[in-house]
Amino acid sequence: MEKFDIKQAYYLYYLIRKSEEKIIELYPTDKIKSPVHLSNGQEAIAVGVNMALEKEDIVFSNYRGHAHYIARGGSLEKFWSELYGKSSGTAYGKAGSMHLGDHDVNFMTTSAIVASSIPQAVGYAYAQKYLDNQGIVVCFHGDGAVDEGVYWESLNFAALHSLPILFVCENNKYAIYTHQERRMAKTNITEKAETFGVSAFDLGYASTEKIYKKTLRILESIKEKNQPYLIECETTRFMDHVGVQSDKWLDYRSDKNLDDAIKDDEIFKLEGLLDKDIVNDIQKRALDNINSAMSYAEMSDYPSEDKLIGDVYG
Amino acid sequence: MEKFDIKQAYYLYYLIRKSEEKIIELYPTDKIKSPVHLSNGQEAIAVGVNMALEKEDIVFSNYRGHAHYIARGGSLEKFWSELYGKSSGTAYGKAGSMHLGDHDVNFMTTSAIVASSIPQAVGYAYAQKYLDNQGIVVCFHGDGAVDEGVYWESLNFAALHSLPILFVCENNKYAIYTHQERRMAKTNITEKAETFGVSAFDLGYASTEKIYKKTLRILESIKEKNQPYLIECETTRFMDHVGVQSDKWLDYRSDKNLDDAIKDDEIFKLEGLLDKDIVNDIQKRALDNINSAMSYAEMSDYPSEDKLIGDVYG
Amino acid sequence: MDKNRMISYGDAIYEACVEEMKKDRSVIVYGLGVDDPKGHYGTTKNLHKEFGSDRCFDIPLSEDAMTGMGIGAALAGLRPIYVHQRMDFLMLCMNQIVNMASKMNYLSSSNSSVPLVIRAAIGRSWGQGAQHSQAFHSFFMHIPGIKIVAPTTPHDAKGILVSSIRDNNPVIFMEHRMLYENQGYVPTHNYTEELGKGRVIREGTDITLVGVSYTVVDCLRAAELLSTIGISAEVIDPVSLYPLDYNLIRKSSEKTKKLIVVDNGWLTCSFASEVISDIAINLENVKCRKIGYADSPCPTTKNLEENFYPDPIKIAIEANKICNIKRDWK
Amino acid sequence: MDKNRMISYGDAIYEACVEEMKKDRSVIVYGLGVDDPKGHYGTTKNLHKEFGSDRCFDIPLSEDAMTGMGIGAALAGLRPIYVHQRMDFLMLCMNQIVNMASKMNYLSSSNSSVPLVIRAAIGRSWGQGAQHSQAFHSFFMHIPGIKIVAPTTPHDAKGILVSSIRDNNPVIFMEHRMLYENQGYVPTHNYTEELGKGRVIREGTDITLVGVSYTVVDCLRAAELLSTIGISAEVIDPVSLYPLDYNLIRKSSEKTKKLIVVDNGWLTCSFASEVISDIAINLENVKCRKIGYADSPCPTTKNLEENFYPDPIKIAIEANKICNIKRDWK
Ligand SMILES: Cc1ncc(C[n+]2csc(CCOP(=O)(O)OP(=O)(O)O)c2C)c(N)n1
Ligand SMILES: Cc1ncc(C[n+]2csc(CCOP(=O)(O)OP(=O)(O)O)c2C)c(N)n1
Ligand SMILES: [Mg+2]
Ligand SMILES: [Mg+2]
Repeated sequence: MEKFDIKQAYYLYYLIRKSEEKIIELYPTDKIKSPVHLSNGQEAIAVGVNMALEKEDIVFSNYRGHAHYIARGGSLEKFWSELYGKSSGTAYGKAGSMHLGDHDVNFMTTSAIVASSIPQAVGYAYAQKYLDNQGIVVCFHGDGAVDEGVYWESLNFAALHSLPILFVCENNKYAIYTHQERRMAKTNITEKAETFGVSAFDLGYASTEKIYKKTLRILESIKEKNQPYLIECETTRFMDHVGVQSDKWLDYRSDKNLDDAIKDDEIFKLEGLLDKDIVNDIQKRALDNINSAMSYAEMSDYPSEDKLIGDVYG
Repeated sequence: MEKFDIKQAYYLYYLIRKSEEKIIELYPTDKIKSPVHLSNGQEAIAVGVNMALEKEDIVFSNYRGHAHYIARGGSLEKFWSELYGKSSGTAYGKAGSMHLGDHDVNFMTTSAIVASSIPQAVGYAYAQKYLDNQGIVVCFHGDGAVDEGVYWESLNFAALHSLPILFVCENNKYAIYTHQERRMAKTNITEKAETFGVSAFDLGYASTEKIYKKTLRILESIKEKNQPYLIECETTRFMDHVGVQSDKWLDYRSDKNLDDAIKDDEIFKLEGLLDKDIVNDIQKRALDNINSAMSYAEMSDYPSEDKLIGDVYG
Repeated sequence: MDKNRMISYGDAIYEACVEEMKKDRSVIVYGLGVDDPKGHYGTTKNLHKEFGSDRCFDIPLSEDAMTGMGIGAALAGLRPIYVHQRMDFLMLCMNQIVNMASKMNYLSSSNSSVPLVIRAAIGRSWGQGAQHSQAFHSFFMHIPGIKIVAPTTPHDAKGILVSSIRDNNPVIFMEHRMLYENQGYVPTHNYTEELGKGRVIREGTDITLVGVSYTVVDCLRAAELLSTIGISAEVIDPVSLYPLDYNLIRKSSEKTKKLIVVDNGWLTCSFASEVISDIAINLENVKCRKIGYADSPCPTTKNLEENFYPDPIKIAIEANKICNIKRDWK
Repeated sequence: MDKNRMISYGDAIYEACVEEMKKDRSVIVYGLGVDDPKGHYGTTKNLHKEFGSDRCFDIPLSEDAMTGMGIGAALAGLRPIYVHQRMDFLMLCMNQIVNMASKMNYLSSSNSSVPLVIRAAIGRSWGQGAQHSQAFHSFFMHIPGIKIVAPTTPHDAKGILVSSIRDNNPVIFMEHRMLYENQGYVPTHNYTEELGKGRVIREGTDITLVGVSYTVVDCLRAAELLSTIGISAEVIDPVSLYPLDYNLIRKSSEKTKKLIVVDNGWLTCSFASEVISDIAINLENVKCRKIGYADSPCPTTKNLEENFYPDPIKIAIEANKICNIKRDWK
């Protein structure tokens, strides 16, 4: 079992948090050319899981993918350029925040249709097994995705073919403003998964370290036992579903829960585990990286007009 | 608890069996104008469940619906006319065997797309509850339908809204020629249903009487507790998936299982419970009814040409 | 009756809904977020409070089952309205719409009609990208047994929604995100608009422009531009796409002998193709053109997105070309 | 090379599949019943025995996930072929095809292509009814990022399937149940047909008939009938519907000045509308007509079903009418 690298965890956590804070800052200027679904509050899952991955593993995420992409080690230059709608982005700005994708880090193009990448992740895992490739597929999804029938079709197929895939359910309890209990007769996602043949663990509100360690162990099990797994992590979305505002004014979820979660912010816990000097160094490094990526994006060109009808066919 | 009316059960069973045997006999003449999916071997479920229903209950079935329609007390004249493609059928012959439907007996138009009537049944149940109507919805489906994601979406919604619906899974183990174990990582349909909030019972290979009694009890529970239920009945399809032949020659399922099932035929068990005279009477009555319905159908007209584009809009 | 009562397209939809819900207890509304604080651009706002949570309710993310559920409820005599935040999500509902809803009346020889309304918004607006901006009216026009409407004005939005709710068939009610805020005259009383009737919303003599939903607005602006160089464009809002008021478009095209269909979607096998083929079959010597989305998914970045969509200038340039009048804008 | 080697359409498909599976281990085949004793009209028969059950496998009834699965496998470098017993079932796959497969290449700036073939059979034949007989080529033509082919002859079936498998894009391969038994010359060697190239399969001078899949056969028979009254019909088989060989149809229409498109589906917003609108936009004075399914779901009973479909006689009568030659069949 590898040791948990707190510095690296804090670096990634801080990098994600500050990147999204920059987005919040910048958003009113309209320089960012797409809707954004922020991960604030949910970063522990992205950081913990991604730190456990190998280079050859493959990540499927969704429209709420900033944290996953950054934690995966994606290029900040491409990330910011894509948000700016620039040709130096992951896809010339044609994809935007909702469709990040980068082959350099095995980060698959994300979708804004809930649950629609999940069967793709399963198919990718089928190919990995068929081709005898090493990489394991990791598929992040929300609790809302679990409502979709395709989710259960996908789990069944993954179990039927004993595929090397880890599903990671980021349960922030909400699909937009609708609580899980208003959507599911039973909210026992892991129990359901077990009856479909996927071994599943509910980690509750877990620390980055716990998520990291559990993921490591499960990845080993996947390799040994050749079977799919699911982990469910509870978490809290700090901001509105989409956009850069708090959604407290909508008064649809109890303030207390949200306030408690914000008070309980994992980023401060990680920070508390490190010397002040180290924290300062890490913060500086992260901010430098963000700033230079943003300048790079600022200075990049918009895509040329011919890009509109380029790439339609491969 | 109402007593099980063996005579009525045998009458319905015999009526269904002989109707389908007539179809087999007639099929080579090409008088029947559509593919047929026979229920031979599976009749106990149709008879047991339907005998427990009240007039106001609503039945959803599928393309393998002859037994359900006849057991529900549907008109043999309309049934045969529809198979003959005649204007006196349930839908002028435009529907055919795969799409039987008859409002007179609350038998909803069936679909040839697997599982596609299931959410409709749930919606009907929603309306029944909303309108404070008495009738409970009964939804027959195969084990193949359970593979579809929409099945789980439907169960979830039924449980979430505590709807008055009974799902009846006719598990003949096959979807066409594919065994359940080749399609499902876990074949525990009732366990899955329970995790989705639907109380479920696996009756195994049950007699008509057992199915009848269990259905009666569950219908009472539905009324009392206002919640959906599922019963799963194991059964064996005697014939090919579609058409009027045996499918033994395809050699995809063990002959022994099929032979045992045919030897174990419920119709002889019911017959054995009755006096010979009564059996003769019932058989004669059933055959008379079938024969007169067939003559009626024979003599009816084909639909007029304007029926082609009639009924497209309501 | 206040002839000057201006309300928004979104409010017109809300009003139609409330009026019908008051008149008829069988009308229910459901969809993702319909009872949330935003109430789908205000169109469903607080309906659950006014009519109860069994008449207006949120649902799980289960588009396939929820479409079937609505069909089933309609078969039982309700008149459900299923609201979608984006038309793109209808791709998850195609089996129930195409294979089921459209065929129930036929297969039941008119015993089981499906009075279901499916509201769906075209999501276009800044940066919505490839999966939140699509319009699929051409799909639904293709399928017998379905009706589809696409009102542009608040007035038609109200009247045609009332008619759609009362219609005994599955009706796709196509909205457009960029129309919700548009203001227009809407009577306070309850009224209907006939499905299958279009409108000439601007008269002209030189060329006929036919739009769909938001592109009707584009056509009107193009007509303004064209008028400055002396070209008189007639603009048609079909309102209802199926049934479609072919006669109205034929009459106008017969008069102007020039037709541009500005579709609100891709062009191959489209509404635009349909209208032009109808003209080609039934009239002679009408010059026809189509304009629509670029032949690509919708890009997110602004400068490409602008080129992706039709706009008044593109329309006016094309119109000028086929009118062949050698004048030019300065 | 045996110039007289006649094999069936079904066998031609089988042959293309086997050849490509032998050449390229990344080609896999899956779908309901592909490894069952009947092997989808023989087209997949025993592939699982020849190539192993990881290269040819049966699946659960989960069309939505199984489409996404194929896309995912394609993203990982495989070339999956997903086989459907009926095209109607594609309505369950629309989200993955329209919202996902068609957009992956674009959204990944060509890093993630989707070399997936989706084979789907139009189920027409006696009594298949409303849900087992539909054709949806017009839907797929509408969506950028998807290709769709519909071969009619065994020769094209083989060549265009080979090309479809090698193509780096999602290709819908539309088959027709009434074609599987048809015999035709098919070379033994491995060859390709270019997607986007159509064929004049019968030359003529008076009128152009364009079919799709099985209606090409209807057109050929109609041409025979017409020849007996001295009308010379040119028959075009587009083979590939998107990309479509517009030029071929234009050239023929320019020559004959008369065009009937006989679609294999409903007519509103259809392939037929598309072709005729293209002619209307690009040529002058071509008389155009469309023929297709009746404007209803497909009825089961024989006498109505016969009227539902286009047939050689209907086509010939329409052709005779627009050729305006005052001769008649006895
Ligand atoms: C198929 C589909 N239905 C509805 C939507 C609208 N929508 C976008 S995000 C979202 C909530 C999804 O919730 P969850 O899966 O829990 O992810 P979260 O946003 O909480 O991270 C919804 C309903 C969509 N994009 N796709
Ligand atoms: C959505 C869909 N997929 C595939 C088919 C083809 N098909 C027809 S019946 C059938 C088997 C269904 O099995 P099951 O639900 O167990 O019912 P059974 O026929 O055994 O009664 C299949 C795969 C279909 N009609 N619809
Ligand atoms: Mg969530
Ligand atoms: Mg079965």
